[in-house]
Amino acid sequence: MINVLYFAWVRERIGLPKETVETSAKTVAGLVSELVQREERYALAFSDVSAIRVAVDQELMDFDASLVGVQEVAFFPPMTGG
Amino acid sequence: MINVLYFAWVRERIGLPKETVETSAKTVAGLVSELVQREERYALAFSDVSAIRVAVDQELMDFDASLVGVQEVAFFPPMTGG
Amino acid sequence: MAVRVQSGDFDPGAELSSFVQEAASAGAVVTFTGLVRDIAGGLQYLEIEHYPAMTQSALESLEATALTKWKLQSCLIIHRYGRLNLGETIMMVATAAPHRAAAFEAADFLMDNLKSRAPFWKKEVSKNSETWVQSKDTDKAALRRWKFK
Amino acid sequence: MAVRVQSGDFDPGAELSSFVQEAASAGAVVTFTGLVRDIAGGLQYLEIEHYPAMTQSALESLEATALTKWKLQSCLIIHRYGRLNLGETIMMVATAAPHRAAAFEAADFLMDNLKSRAPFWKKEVSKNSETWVQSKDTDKAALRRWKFK
Repeated sequence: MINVLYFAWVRERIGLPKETVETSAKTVAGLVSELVQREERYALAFSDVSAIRVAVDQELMDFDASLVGVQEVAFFPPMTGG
Repeated sequence: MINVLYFAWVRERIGLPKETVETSAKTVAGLVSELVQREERYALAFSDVSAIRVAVDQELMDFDASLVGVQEVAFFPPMTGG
Repeated sequence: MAVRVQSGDFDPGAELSSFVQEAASAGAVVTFTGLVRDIAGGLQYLEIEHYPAMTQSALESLEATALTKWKLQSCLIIHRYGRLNLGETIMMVATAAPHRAAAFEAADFLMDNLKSRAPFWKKEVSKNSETWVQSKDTDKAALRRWKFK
Repeated sequence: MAVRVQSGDFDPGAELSSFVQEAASAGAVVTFTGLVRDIAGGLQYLEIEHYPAMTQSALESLEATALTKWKLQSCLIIHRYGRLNLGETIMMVATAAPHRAAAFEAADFLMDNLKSRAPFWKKEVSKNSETWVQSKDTDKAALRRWKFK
């Protein structure tokens, strides 16, 4: 069980800010593959992963990051603070 | 007749902030030559001209700057503002 | 040494006054202030989304890096979220160091990283549209500068 | 657009507050504040001499260059002279521009030129000595950067 969070237009496309996901994926990339197979809105949100950033337990990571022991994964567009 | 001004340690070595000088020098360098021949304190102040900056009518200039039509010449160490 | 993430507006001048008083032994203080401006015309307000569980720790880690790398005497990061009206302050950083080069460089570093590595997303809301601000290639290039150091 | 040469102390925070209000259409504001600090130990106060007939015009010309070169929306230079006590503000520059790179660069440019081209001379006064501050080679090197642009 992993908490999955979405922000900005990723959140808008998927239509929710947060959900709990039952997954057997070993990596972030594996989790994304599972999500896009669920519904069209996920496929749409993740259609260009180069436009998406990921944080694993609140740390910026690459898509090949491991999900072992992980509690929270967040997907969002490149940040635009400052 | 030119007003000659001295600042910081140049002023302290020469012992006055300002004087009016009757000169036939054509350039700043010529004026300096005249001044150092006057008295020991001038020679001391100008002993290393590489340590001295000059402004002619309130503009930073080189020592070869002309004195034609000039009203004010100022000598001082490298500036330390900011 | 302070990081503040808040929805309320703030006066960067009041922040600078306190910052200078606390950093009295530093010779050089640099601040950067970001303000909501209407570049394209028609902007009504800015909506900033953030990732609460991550924001504070991301900014604190950024501050810690700057403090160590430039031996700062003091450092301040304030960033707002929520609805921000035209002319209001978006964020501010302040750095205090013995010399100006360190204060300037650290502030520049904080800004580059805030733009590209802190979990904030800006949306521009105007009468007829809502647009997520896109990150700029210049921001990525700016960020890359710090990897060579 | 203001240049002030004054003997009285001032609050850089109050200056930033007014500056930001006037520069409301700018997105980015950078300030630099210089403070009297006691590096070596024993400093009692700083005495700053200047060249009154030249100072204002030198600073105005510096400001004009920065305004043009970086297309600033606004610019402020304040520099004190006379006796300055420990912890007091020596000077401040503020720049306002649409983007942060211009605001940072212009402030950096103003500082480098204030250090080496504005007619101020600092003397450090301690209990047993009075020492004219020497200009640093790093200041000259910093100034040289702007000739290549």
